[in-house]
Amino acid sequence: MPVTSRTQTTALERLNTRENARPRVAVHKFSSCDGCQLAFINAGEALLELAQLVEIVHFAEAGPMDPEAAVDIAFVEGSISTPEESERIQAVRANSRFMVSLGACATSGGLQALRNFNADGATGWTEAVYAQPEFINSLDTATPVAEHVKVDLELWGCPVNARQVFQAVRQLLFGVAPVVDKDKLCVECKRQQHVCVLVAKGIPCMGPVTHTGCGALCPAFGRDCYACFGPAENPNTTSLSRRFEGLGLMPESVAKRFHFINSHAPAFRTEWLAWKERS
Amino acid sequence: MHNPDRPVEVEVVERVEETPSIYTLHLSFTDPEVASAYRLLPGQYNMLYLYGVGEIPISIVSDPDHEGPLEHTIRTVGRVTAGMERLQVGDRLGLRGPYGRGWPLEEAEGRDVVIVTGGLGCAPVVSMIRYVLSRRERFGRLVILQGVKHTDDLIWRRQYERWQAMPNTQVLLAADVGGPNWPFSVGKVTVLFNQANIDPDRSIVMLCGPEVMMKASIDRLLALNVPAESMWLSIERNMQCGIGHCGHCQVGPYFVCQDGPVFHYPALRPWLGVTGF
Amino acid sequence: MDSLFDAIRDEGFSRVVGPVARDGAIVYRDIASAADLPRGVRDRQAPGTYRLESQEDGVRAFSWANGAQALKPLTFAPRETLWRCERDESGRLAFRDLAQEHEPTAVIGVRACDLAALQIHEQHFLKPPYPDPHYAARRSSLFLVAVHCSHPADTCFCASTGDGPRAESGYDLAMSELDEGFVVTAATDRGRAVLAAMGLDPASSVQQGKADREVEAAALGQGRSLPSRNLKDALYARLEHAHWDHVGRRCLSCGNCTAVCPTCFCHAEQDEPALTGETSEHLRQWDSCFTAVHSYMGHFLVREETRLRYRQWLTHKLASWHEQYGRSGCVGCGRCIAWCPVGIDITAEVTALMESGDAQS
Amino acid sequence: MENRDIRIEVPVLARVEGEGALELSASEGRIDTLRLRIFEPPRYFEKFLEGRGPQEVLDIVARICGICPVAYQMTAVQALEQAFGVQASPHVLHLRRLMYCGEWLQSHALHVHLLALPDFLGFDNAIAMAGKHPDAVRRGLRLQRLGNDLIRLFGGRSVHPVGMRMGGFHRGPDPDRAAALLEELRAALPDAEALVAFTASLPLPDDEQEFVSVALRHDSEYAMYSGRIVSDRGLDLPAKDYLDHFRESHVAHSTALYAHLDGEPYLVGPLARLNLNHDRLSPPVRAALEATGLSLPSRNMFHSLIARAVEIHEVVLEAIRLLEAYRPEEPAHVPTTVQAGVGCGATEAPRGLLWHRYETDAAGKVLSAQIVPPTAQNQARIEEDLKCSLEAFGLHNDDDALRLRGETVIRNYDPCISCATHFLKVRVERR
Ligand SMILES: Cc1cc2nc3c(=O)[nH]c(=O)nc-3n(C[C@H](O)[C@H](O)[C@H](O)COP(=O)(O)OP(=O)(O)OC[C@H]3O[C@@H](n4cnc5c(N)ncnc54)[C@H](O)[C@@H]3O)c2cc1C
Ligand code: SF4
Ligand code: SF4
Ligand code: SF4
Repeated sequence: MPVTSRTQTTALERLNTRENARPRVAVHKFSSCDGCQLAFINAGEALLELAQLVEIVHFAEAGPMDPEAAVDIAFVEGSISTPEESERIQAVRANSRFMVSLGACATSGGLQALRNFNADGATGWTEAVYAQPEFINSLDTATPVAEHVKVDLELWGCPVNARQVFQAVRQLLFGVAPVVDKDKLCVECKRQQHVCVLVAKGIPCMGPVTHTGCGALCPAFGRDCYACFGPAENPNTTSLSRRFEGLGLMPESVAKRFHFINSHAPAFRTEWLAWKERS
Repeated sequence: MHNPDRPVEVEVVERVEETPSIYTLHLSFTDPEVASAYRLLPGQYNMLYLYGVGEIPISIVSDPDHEGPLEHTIRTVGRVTAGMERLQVGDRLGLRGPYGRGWPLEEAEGRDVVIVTGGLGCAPVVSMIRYVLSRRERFGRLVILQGVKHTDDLIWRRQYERWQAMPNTQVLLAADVGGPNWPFSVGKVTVLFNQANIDPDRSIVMLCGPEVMMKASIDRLLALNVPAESMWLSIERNMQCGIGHCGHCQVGPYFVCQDGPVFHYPALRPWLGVTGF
Repeated sequence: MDSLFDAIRDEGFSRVVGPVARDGAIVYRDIASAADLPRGVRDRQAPGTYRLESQEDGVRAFSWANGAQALKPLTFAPRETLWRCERDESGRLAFRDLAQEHEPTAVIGVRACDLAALQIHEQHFLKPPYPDPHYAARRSSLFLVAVHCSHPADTCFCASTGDGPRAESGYDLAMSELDEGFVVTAATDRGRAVLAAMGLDPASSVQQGKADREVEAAALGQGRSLPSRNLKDALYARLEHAHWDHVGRRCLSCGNCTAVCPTCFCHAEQDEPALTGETSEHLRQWDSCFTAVHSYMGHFLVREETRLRYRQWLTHKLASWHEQYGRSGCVGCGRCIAWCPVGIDITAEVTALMESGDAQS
Repeated sequence: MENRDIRIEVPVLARVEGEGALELSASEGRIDTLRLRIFEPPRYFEKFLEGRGPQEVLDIVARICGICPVAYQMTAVQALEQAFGVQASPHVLHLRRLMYCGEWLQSHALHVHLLALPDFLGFDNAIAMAGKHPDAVRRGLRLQRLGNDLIRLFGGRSVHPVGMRMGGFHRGPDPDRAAALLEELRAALPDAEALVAFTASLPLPDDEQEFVSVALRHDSEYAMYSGRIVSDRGLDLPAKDYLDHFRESHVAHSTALYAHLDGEPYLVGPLARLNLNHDRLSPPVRAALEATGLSLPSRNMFHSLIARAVEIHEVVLEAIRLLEAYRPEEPAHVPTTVQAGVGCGATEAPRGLLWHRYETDAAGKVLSAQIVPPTAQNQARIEEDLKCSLEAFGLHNDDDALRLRGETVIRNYDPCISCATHFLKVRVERR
């Protein structure tokens, strides 16, 4: 049994050595659609309860503003896609004891990471979208926070699930690491007793390789999961792709299934590249 | 129908820091009726519940006849154990148990007891050691072989020294990595068998620790002509319920939570060391 | 048929659950009358696919084999609270049971394989010394109306496991569906009470004979099978067989097979504290030997690789189950074959494992 | 005082969705230059859409903005159906309007209570305000939740709902849940009614300005999902002719594009809609509005707050009406086909007119996409407004007061900066 080295403190231990009982919390935004922060803003009464339990020192969209404050827990939404952001994330990290990446953008680069590995590069796109590309200051890639600084907890999803976020907050308030369920979506889909759309309709559902957490929403609506929660543990993307091909998908369409909201996540990226070759 | 999943409340009455990552909690029932009905056997475990966080299996190191709080020695490895580490005297936990099969007390009676353990594997055998020592006349020789990774892993050093001083008792220690203050052997626990005073016909062997270590020790013991039938071992598996329902702890046909954690070696032999079981 | 609904309700079973055709499959839902039943609906099942077909002139309501699940969610809930803990300001903990009352429910259209699986679950959840009160309460709220299988799917192989297609025991009422109506038999007192209340004409021996022949034909028509012998030793001898790798490459480890299997019982426990921290619910939910956490042991997974997870599942089902419960853990319903997204077929895998003798890869 | 050099910096504007900054330099009590800088990082959505099929488009465009994903999906579905020659059934249109009511309700309730109200009641933010005005905050949260629940009915979650598809919905609302929500909406009606009078009673600044209002106008309804693009200066166009009059340009200080109507700034959003369509409000809402004494059209931008309250009242009533008429047995979508074509969609997002244009190939894949969000359309108008408002407010005021007023003005537009782009750093240089 390996011994936990006591000389190196974990983020959780740093969190647990905070002085005051009411931890200070910040919500930071990087390149994103703001959808993940809404997990807090849409929480209604729970948001007011949270405001009692913690001191929300920075949360621009909800009001409190103090981006440079030192905090116990920092939630980070969004990916890093500009030079300014790549500097700011360093500052946020330096000011936080425990850092949580909130959502697909922050954990895997999100939808805007589709620009990564694109032949034209972001520059080409800037030229296409903006009349005066020289005004745009953007990085070639949109990357996950963990590629820039150490992240203590990753919450997947586009958007994250509010229930999951509040459970994580509660566990951190107890001073313990939150449970992150990395099972496949199918496990939850079946608990909810939805009829499998892949088996009963032949629709290319991404559930068998996708991280659970959303509550199996897509199958509940009779449609395919499109993997907005990213890859699950031990995803057999190869076998699933072959099944998609058997359902009649062209290689290009198989590739696109992986080249979507979490395209930068290694398991999906590899599968995308393999099928892109073939298309 | 009684709800066997529901814990009862216990209070931390003492907390001992054994090493920086190992601590012992002394827990006493807040309901005296529950306390007086509680019976345990060496080698059994409890499910301890940290409020709002989770439940984990932890061996009981107390002697079955010992009145008063139940002792649990815990190593911090993950979320629940890290949370429990911060408990203080007066804090409350949930407890269910005791569960599982303990050490074979009847078979051991009158024989030499050889204890082979590694890592924190000692927790489940400590109650057995204490059991033998407080009923010294009912057993033959007591041989304790303990291997650890690092020299500072060895908890209860004083306790070991005390045991060593007991009559008819041999204590042998080995660490993977030695150090300046380490007067004992260096290497795996198996290096100790040469020095151990084991009579293959009189001994009953109880093993506990990482499975590779137990397997290697068993091979040595077999080579020393200790019959397979004289060997017993305690193993660990993920456990969610402790009462044979959740299915996590299965090893081949066994539910470790109820059929174990202590197994007769011949019963476990086909599964020991098979990757995936 | 509607007289059955009335009689059941009069017996105190206010809720009736039965098969309906929904989202392209037979699913069990609350139903109000015989009109909700899937009349004229057939199922076509194959590895990894399930389709319903409607027959315009079909008169039968049970001319299909099964859907993804039937009784299991009713007795072993996919998610339920085992107890709640309340913490007061001084940190004292109070553990509370939740009410265990379930509305008396009649289930119509239970299959022989479901009943066999139910018996296995009763063995598992109600075994001493810790019978599970949650399971017991759900189980005892049920009134079971079986329908003998006359239209097995291509994936069915209950005849070879000895669990169907005729429902042999464990039901209150059992029915054979004929074009002209039902032949009903009762096996319990409350079943007999319902039967009497329905005021049916006695079945003619011709009808009875027709019903029997249909079930016999159903058994003979099954194309799949598992070897009838106890596979324990044969499988144990093949733990290192190369075929496990072969399955491991196809298997998604998604857990669909265990979720639809009526005998799988693995579950995980978890705490869900309220945000205020004043109470916490202790839940259990379906887990699967195909998840990583199932075998999580702090610093390692006992079954990291997919092939090991599949091997655990198959050897538990068909080998160690014999040692645990004196029979195989498979009742031949074929659900795991149809509902596996990539169509892995337990009968084919077993055949492949057995074909190459006892050779260890 | 007037001639000192001053710099006001608001690093990020609070209580708006997105990031931006305001820079202004003033001399002699007059503003020389004023620049609203939007530095929301470019996310290249229009490029991501190329090569994608219709369902992918709906799942992608939602993610332009977490606050109004439904608006993006509605506009895209409209445009694509046009390109494919698909005609949605009346039932589907009924459901779309119902879902859209949910988004207006949640977005407006959030803006009125959590984002704007603190400005008028003198608080830094709603969390701080909750202590003093718990009822107002709770009312806001209740209404917002109802809006979100309405979206969930159609899409499982309120942010990036999953239920929309070409031709309608993957599945219609579950009848039991629809019935339960109907009850809750009925119960919330008094809240919604009272809101109009409440906002009208707030001490809103008096600040008349000249501006052009642009909105969709529908024959019979208060325009939301469909209508012609009209202005109070006589403009009247179908969505497909939008580019004939509206032009987007790009300026150095902002990643958002600026849209102009025939070269002029213009206003979209609740006040523009109310100015143009108040005759289409349902009678109870019109009555509540009349009771406030507000005369329309209004030229006071601060009346946007009242306009949002009016629209909340309207959509709650509308949602009740639509839910009462819901027929679960009707198919939730019509059959669809794909073809090569061009389609334009225009709908009223909570923040105003949203316009999409797609060109598709024969397989229904997008060849090119163009999206003009409301905030891009309002941006020129915001700058113009700020200039007028701050001068009218008086540049002698101290920096904090100026900054607060500037922010209040901007927040009034409820700019969604992730769409166009987040706001605000105010930098005032007085010379
Ligand atoms: C019969 C038995 C007796 C034990 N006795 C002791 C003891 O006396 N002292 C001691 O320190 N430890 C003992 N353990 C190991 C202890 O249960 C684990 O270290 C503990 O569960 C880790 O929990 P965690 O939440 O801190 O770890 P995490 O790594 O966060 O694990 C998460 C969850 O996985 C499960 N889990 C993880 N590791 C194990 C494991 N090794 N065994 C079983 N479940 C696990 C638990 O449900 C745990 O809560 C025993 C285990 C068993 C099976
Ligand atoms: S992860 Fe999705 S919901 Fe969250 S901010 Fe990014 S795009 Fe929005
Ligand atoms: S619908 Fe998708 S998520 Fe659900 S079981 Fe089927 S493949 Fe898995
Ligand atoms: S193993 Fe497969 S066929 Fe057998 S009972 Fe389970 S689901 Fe049915």
